[in-house]
Amino acid sequence: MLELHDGALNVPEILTRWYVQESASNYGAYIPFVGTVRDEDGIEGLSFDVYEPILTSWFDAWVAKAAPLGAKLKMAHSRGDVLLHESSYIAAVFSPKRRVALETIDAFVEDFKASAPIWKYDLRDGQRLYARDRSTAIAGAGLLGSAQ
Amino acid sequence: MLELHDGALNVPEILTRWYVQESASNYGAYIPFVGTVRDEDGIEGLSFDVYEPILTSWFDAWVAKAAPLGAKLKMAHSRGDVLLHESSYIAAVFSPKRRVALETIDAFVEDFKASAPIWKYDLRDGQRLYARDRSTAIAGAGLLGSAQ
Amino acid sequence: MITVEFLGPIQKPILSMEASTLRDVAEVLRQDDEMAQWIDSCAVAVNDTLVSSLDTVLKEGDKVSLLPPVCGG
Amino acid sequence: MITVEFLGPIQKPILSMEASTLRDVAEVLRQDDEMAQWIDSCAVAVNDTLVSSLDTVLKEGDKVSLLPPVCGG
Repeated sequence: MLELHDGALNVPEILTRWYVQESASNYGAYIPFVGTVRDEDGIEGLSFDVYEPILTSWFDAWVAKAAPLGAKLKMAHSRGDVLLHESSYIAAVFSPKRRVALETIDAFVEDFKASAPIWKYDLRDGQRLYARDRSTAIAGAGLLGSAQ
Repeated sequence: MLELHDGALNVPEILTRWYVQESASNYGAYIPFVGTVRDEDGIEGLSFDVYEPILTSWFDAWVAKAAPLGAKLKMAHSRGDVLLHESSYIAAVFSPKRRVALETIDAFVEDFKASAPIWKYDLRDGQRLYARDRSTAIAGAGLLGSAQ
Repeated sequence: MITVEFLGPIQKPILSMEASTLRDVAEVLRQDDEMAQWIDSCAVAVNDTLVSSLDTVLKEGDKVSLLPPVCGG
Repeated sequence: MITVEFLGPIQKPILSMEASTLRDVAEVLRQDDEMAQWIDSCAVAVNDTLVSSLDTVLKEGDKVSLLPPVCGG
């Protein structure tokens, strides 16, 4: 399940809803990762653009990769503005066993940071400034500039 | 913070309370690990004995180890009976950065399984049977049997 | 005709052009001064699937998307 | 006198004995048939701190605890 929300995530509602949804699924481990906007470098908050078609196919590929391990993935992300100390991201894994859960949440979150088509902006003085220096080129980027 | 509860944990309450407690602490990542009793091998549930003095010193040592990384740890565990699909264990890490959070939750949960003075019993036919085959001798065990 | 769209922070309206492979798109965009700061760091999707070859064949109505460096979370 | 307590699944009441080091405790427990199944898998704490040497010195009132294999979670 992939959810996009306008503005900050309601973390207690989402963590609880997912826990209850899987309460009879016989998973032994549930690990959510919650990402929260830090007060740093004088920003007022962050803002996000999400490109949903590719995010969905990226997420679906992860669901397919986790299934043979017996693991289930869920994810929620914000669109638009998220202020300081509000949360913009939850990724979660459910699995029968803890090793699979611990390894999957790590790999899933890291690949999310490297690959998910979401762009982050700093909010400063009412402006929305692309956080280029903290952004990562997607694997294979530069194709159009290369002299093949 | 280390909490011991009689019977199953109220997971939504605990996950929410911890999230709210740290909502102004400027952590960027919150990762709880929730352990739930699986329906397997015909058990009716699990039951736990906890030896609190050594559990507390084990936990305090982890808090001290996490502090220089900027990470904060919390843990809740059940005493007594926990039925199928109920949860008995939550470990959580808060940290400014995701790598520290992901690595710390993994190491914390694994060391918990290997070292925390908690004993697990299967509930079957109203009996409480020590789960010896799933238990791990604490590092250094066997001292009294060794011929030093 | 195919369309080229620019995602996230790239402030550029959708382009329409004739192109039979992604190489044709690359040739146009390399001439575009606005794209100079982006072209080496963008990933490319055709109809919402990431692609890795300039020889990718394009047909009438295809959508090419340029994805600049990402930072979700 | 020191006391020896058995934690978790070891169904054995607290013992009291004279002992000047953990080696003295080991000698007593090795004679105890009830302990045969446990002694090689138990960790040992003195006053709630895990110890790793039989030469650990014990003094009047010390508490020795035996911790069988654990499984929290």
